[in-house]
Amino acid sequence: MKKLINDPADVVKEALLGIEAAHADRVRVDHDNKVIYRLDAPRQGKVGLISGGGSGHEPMHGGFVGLGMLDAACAGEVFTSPVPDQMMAATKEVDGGAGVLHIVKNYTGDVMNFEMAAELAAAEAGTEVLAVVTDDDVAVQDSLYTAGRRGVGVTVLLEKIVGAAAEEGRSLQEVADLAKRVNDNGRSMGMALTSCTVPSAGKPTFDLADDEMEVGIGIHGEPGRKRLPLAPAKEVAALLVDPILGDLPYGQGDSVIAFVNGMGGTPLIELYVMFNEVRQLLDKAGITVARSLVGSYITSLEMAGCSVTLLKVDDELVGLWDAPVNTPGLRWGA
Amino acid sequence: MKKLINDPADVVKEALLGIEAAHADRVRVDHDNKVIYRLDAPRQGKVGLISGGGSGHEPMHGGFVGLGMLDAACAGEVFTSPVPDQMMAATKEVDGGAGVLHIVKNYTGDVMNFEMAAELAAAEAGTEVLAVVTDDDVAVQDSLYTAGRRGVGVTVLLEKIVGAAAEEGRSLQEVADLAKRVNDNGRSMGMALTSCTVPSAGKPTFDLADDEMEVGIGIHGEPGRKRLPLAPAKEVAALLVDPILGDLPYGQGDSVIAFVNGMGGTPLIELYVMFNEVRQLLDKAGITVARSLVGSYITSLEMAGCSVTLLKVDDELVGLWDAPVNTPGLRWGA
Amino acid sequence: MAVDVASVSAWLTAYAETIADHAAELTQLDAAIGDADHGTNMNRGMAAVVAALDKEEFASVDALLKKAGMTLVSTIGGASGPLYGTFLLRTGTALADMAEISGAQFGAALRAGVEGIVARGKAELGDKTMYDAWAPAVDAYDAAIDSGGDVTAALQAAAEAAARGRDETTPMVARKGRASYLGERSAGHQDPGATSTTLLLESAAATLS
Amino acid sequence: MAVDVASVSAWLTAYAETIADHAAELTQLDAAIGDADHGTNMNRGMAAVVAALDKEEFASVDALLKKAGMTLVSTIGGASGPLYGTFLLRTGTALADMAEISGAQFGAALRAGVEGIVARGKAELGDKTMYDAWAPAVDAYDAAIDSGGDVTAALQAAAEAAARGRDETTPMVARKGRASYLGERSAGHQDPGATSTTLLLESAAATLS
Ligand SMILES: Nc1ncnc2c1ncn2[C@@H]1O[C@H](COP(=O)(O)OP(=O)(O)O)[C@@H](O)[C@H]1O
Ligand SMILES: Nc1ncnc2c1ncn2[C@@H]1O[C@H](COP(=O)(O)OP(=O)(O)O)[C@@H](O)[C@H]1O
Ligand SMILES: [Mg+2]
Ligand SMILES: [Mg+2]
Ligand SMILES: [Mg+2]
Ligand SMILES: [Mg+2]
Repeated sequence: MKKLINDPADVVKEALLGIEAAHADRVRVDHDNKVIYRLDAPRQGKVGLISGGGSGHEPMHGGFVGLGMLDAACAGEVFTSPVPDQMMAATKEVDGGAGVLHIVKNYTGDVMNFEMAAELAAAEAGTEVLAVVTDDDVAVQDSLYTAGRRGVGVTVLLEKIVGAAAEEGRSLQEVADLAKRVNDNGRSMGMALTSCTVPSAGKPTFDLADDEMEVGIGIHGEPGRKRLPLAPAKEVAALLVDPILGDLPYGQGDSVIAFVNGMGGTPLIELYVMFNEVRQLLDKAGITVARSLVGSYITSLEMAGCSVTLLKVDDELVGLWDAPVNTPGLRWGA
Repeated sequence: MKKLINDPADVVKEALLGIEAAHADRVRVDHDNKVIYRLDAPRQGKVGLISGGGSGHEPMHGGFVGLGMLDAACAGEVFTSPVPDQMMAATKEVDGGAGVLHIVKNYTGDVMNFEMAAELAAAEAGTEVLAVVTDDDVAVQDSLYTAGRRGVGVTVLLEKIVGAAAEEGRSLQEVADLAKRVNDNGRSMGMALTSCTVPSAGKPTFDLADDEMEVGIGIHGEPGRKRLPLAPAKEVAALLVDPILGDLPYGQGDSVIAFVNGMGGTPLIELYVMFNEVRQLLDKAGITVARSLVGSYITSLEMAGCSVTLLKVDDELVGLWDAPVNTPGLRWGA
Repeated sequence: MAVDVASVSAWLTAYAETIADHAAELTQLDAAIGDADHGTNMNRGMAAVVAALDKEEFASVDALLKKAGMTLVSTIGGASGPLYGTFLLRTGTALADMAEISGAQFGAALRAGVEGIVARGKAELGDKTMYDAWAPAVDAYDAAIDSGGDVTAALQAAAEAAARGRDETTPMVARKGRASYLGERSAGHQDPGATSTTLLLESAAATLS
Repeated sequence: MAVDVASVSAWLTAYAETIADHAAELTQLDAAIGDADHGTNMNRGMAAVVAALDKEEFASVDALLKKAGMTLVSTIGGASGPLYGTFLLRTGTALADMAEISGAQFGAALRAGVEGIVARGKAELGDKTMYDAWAPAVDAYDAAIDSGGDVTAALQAAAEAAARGRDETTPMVARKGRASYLGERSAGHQDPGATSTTLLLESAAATLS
């Protein structure tokens, strides 16, 4: 295992110290609860936005705390959802009287822990809590009889858009409805060239030969849906974009935010090569790229690979996307 | 070789297409000359800032084109400095009457090609050109009898600070003097956990055993100054920070911009762990972190590893650092 | 028979040791069809339980189990935190205010705990989860008690049934939890949660009587 | 003897082929003490030279060499682009306006080219660069001409001297170019530029007469 870390058990703790030191102008960290707060939380009258999940996906979620995005992010152990105590603490802390929205990625652990926290927070503090569960990964079959689809790239776009709506002063119900609408209009799919290594496990989660790739992976080093021979970027783009386009479906005349995301170990130059391919596929399908995002925003430790997320947008969503945001991971207009 | 690319010979061309597609709101690309321009270049009366170098270091330099930073970036082949034709074209294009500054990293190839371009541009178009050569890498011995030190992390900070000064309307000579001052006050050092693979070479530039690291590497996959057993982040931080501190030297009471940079294959969570260590070392040395930058800004393809850059700053430099910048790779206040 | 504070405490302590011994194996199972953290998760949680038990004297089994359950909820996270946490909380709640705990009562409490797992996780038999070990285990326990067995015998039967249930998860295609993302590719791998459940019941059989 | 448009064109075309054959080897040498692109660089440049020569008829050797030099400058980049480009440009300039080119004149032109390399790169003998192959090569050329040899013999001598110079770079500690960053670790590796220089002179000996 080759990582810039000390004791594997201390990775999350030490990364939080680093985040606090690097971004003290915008966030503060509750190290006991492992929660990253917006410096000026709670904001009176503003709906509080909380997300969280296992660590190892940086900048998500802690890097998205700040003006126009999250009020707090709960950091779990690497790839392990945080515990209810963290979400409860965060919920109470960011409640500015307008209620709190939990943004939860659809993983059994995340959903259950957030549920327990919401139950406890409502009982204890009387805070009004709504939740949105993101489930945009088309690599997973959507079914009532399973855990359903994973929440992946759409979560980033959703946190930005819903963050802008909360900043505008919309009500909890409005913000929650908007969150659901964003999730419903977004789809993602990812692939890996290499596995990641969970620090405490010490070895790669899966083994891939030099001429193989995993298609349909998630963001926790879960093996993907299928193993295929290594392919050029053009084919990889089609393997990711085609299932997305067919799923919502997206079609001629649609406008999207196109998001090409790196998994952590893939450099930007490759993401731009991929974006060029994705854009050509969208052109061919008659889909307009209203806005784009290219970079490593929802990662899986040092995994090499990428994911593609498309979010169908209208003027309202584009306006919210363009609104000022000032977080360590995403910043413009402020 | 596991990369998200098509033909290795097309990587730079296709990445430029991706950059243009992703950032058409801020930059345009001359694909024949492989130059990325600020959308509104030339700016009349503003000193034009040009940089460039081999590709594979993204977001540097193309990602730093835009308001408050560069006017143009010339993209060479992977790890190969661009050719004079590119710099000449860029020099003529961004000249708004106030002259042009070439920001050159100290590599034999970069220096010679920029020199030829400046000679030719001066002869052909009469454009006034000054150059600054960055050479901040303390891993390399500073000597009159060698090629000298490499230009690495300081280049990023310099492009930002000098970009702000040019945006203010300072003269070519003032901007060049400032650039020299920034370079003189900055030092860097880097290390690698893994090699990178040049696409056209197809295999790793060097081999590292699972329990080894290279200390004192550059940004082109050049082997480092020494190979050491893999060490915890705390020791790695000391290996990088100590030679930097001793070199300028930096001391008690100094204020710095502290920059922990990822080499391309290292995820953000590890960079934050490193930043936590670096900050502690600076605390111990009585050095104040005035501003910080943590992320992968000057990379070496998919190399895993990091570099540390310290830039001694006064109020003027901090003010220029804080000034608005709007580029694909670095953005705030705009 | 004595399902009492001392023996339940011994049970959880023994389980913590077993988990520490099997952590790498559980993580390896989770790597194959999940995210390579189940051993680390359980180990972190059970170490916290042991620390909590060391710090406090418990007046009753239910107080002890609730404390242990809350500790798991607060320290594990992931899927196993709420599931094992809820299991212990519900088991404890079912044993509230009992001066002595009979074999049948303990069985009813275990069943209440397992119902808590189902309430939280909505797993059904055959979904390839820890429930595939728990369901046959509580049935076997009750059957052993019904046919006159004591707690030790019943827990022995439960552990054996859990082990069979665990083994049966191998060919299953997962429908719940992280393994479900793999679809057909999840078949051929033993479920990590069913494995840790079997260890929990084996520890129980070895310590409770 | 005829150092003329046809033979110089044949020289550069033969060199392009040699470079294509040795590209991987040159890149491998560059990987050890540089950035793994010297073969790719030279190959890209020489392919462009061949394409440029195919497109145009040249009236004189100097026009051809200048075109080839400009093409290298415009297509290689890195250290080798300006160095090899300058070499050909200066060699061409030195041959300007010559109806016939004698062996001695060609030698003087080569020396002017090498002086261009030094003017650009400031390398000295022993710096572990291509100059360590060039310097003995032009000396050997002149010596062969002085002792009555023809162009072929002189180029043969130059190529042999370059090969010896190339071999001598192996133990050297680099003081110029990218290899200098390695300090003592650069010793024990043959310089890629000295290697491509030797190939250039070997191609010359095989094609010019
Ligand atoms: N819905 C569910 N119901 C019951 N058990 C479940 C459910 N989802 C997951 N599990 C169990 O949890 C185990 C995984 O636990 P763990 O790896 O600690 O959490 P995570 O999946 O969040 O990483 C699985 O092996 C399975 O037995
Ligand atoms: N200052 C110099 N003078 C002469 N030759 C040099 C100098 N610097 C580098 N070289 C030559 O250039 C070769 C490297 O060329 P190349 O790999 O194409 O460029 P780069 O070093 O820019 O990647 C070296 O092997 C060396 O022979
Ligand atoms: Mg997990
Ligand atoms: Mg190079
Ligand atoms: Mg797991
Ligand atoms: Mg090279």
